[in-house]
Amino acid sequence: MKILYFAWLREKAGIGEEDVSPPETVTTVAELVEWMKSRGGGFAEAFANEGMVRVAVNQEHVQTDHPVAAGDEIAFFPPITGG
Amino acid sequence: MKILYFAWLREKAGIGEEDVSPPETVTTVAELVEWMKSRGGGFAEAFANEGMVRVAVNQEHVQTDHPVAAGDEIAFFPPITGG
Amino acid sequence: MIRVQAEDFDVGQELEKLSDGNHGVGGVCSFVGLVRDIAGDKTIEAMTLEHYPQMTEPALAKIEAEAHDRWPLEETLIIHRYGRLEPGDRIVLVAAASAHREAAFEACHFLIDWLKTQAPFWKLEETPDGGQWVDARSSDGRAAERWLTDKPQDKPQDKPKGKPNAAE
Amino acid sequence: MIRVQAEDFDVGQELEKLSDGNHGVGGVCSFVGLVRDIAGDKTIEAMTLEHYPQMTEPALAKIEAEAHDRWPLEETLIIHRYGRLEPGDRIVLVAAASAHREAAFEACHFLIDWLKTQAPFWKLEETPDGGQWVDARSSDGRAAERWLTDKPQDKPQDKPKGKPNAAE
Repeated sequence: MKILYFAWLREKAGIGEEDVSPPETVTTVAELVEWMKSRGGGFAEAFANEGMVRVAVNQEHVQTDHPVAAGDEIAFFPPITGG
Repeated sequence: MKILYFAWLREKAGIGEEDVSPPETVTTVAELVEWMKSRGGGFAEAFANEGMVRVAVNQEHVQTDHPVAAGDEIAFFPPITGG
Repeated sequence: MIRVQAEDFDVGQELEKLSDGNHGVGGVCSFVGLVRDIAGDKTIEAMTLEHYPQMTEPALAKIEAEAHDRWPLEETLIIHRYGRLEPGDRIVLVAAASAHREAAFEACHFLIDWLKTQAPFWKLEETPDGGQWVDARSSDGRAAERWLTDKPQDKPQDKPKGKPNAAE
Repeated sequence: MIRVQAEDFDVGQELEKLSDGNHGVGGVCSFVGLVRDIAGDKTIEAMTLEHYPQMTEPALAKIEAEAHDRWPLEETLIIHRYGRLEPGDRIVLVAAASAHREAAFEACHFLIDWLKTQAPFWKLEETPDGGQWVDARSSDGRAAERWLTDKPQDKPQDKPKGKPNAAE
């Protein structure tokens, strides 16, 4: 699956975009976030305060119980400050 | 005093502007309107439905108990439809 | 800023002036009123706006001052045309510039609502049946009246919660 | 109409398009958001808007469609810029054209409130202390949430009382 990071999540993760292949046990956004954190370093830092992280799966805002699967585009970002 | 008429009041009165010298007993807008009506013709018609007549004395919206005096500019018009 | 004129106006240019050189402005809300080609079930060929010249500018100035009393505004604008206008023509432009968008929206809404009942203009519509003076609408009266009781929601002492940012 | 672009836009020209050739439009309400030079007690030298390109247009289209579902609108417009902007620069333009002014005002207000929480943009402010990502404000969340419960006040079945006229 393709992961995108925006704003300070991008800065903390140290990367804007990557392709990842988490283990099969990762089936939801919440599980993906746990796995992300387990990678340590910037990723652990980016997801340290999960309350500040929003997620979109295939360009749709979703909650953390939303399923994720191979081929999805998953974006992590802070609360939006558009307009 | 100077009297101005606008919109359909002007059309009914048949005049846009006139100088009048009502008797001394006319001291309020209401009394002026009564005197206007007594002049008959288009004036009586213009003021036939007093509920539809608004008035400004010296360019300020006022109620019918507002005083009037020589030298005043008194304007009669229907409810405003600006904007 | 107030203008009463027969000529058309350039909306972009007018709005630009509201924030020009003032970097404290975070938002400009504006409303442009246009002549429609229908009114109820009648076709409108044209509309003539009559006004009371000696009173119009003082009335608009009063409406503008009232807006500044109620909201923290950087600048406001009222341009009202008179004379004969055709469908699609601009009649009026009102705008409010503020640091904060709520104040800009509320003040702009207030300006147009009060113009409808306080600015000495009268509209004569040309229909296939002849000229017809437009009746005041009770909905316009109610729209204006709500501002008599509503309190501004964005006064300085009641700013948005949370850290302000440079974009409003 | 939706546009996401780095370049500036011409407000007058853009608003003109909303009613061009459509004489059913009685009013156009618009909001322009600008970069301010202060945020709280900090001086802002510039602001960089980052966005999520693959998601931005769909998100804006969804916000626009939602406005059309809620109000009787002739046309709407959202233009949102990205990239580096300086104080006084325009960030965003939203506008709604309708036969009636209440619908235009409410829809325009809705568009900007929802943009603030639904459109995937993030602002980085350049201050004398360095770059700082702008925190979302709880007031923006509340402003957006009110539209979840508020019913439009000018749906076709609930038109203004009194005879309509050609100017709104």
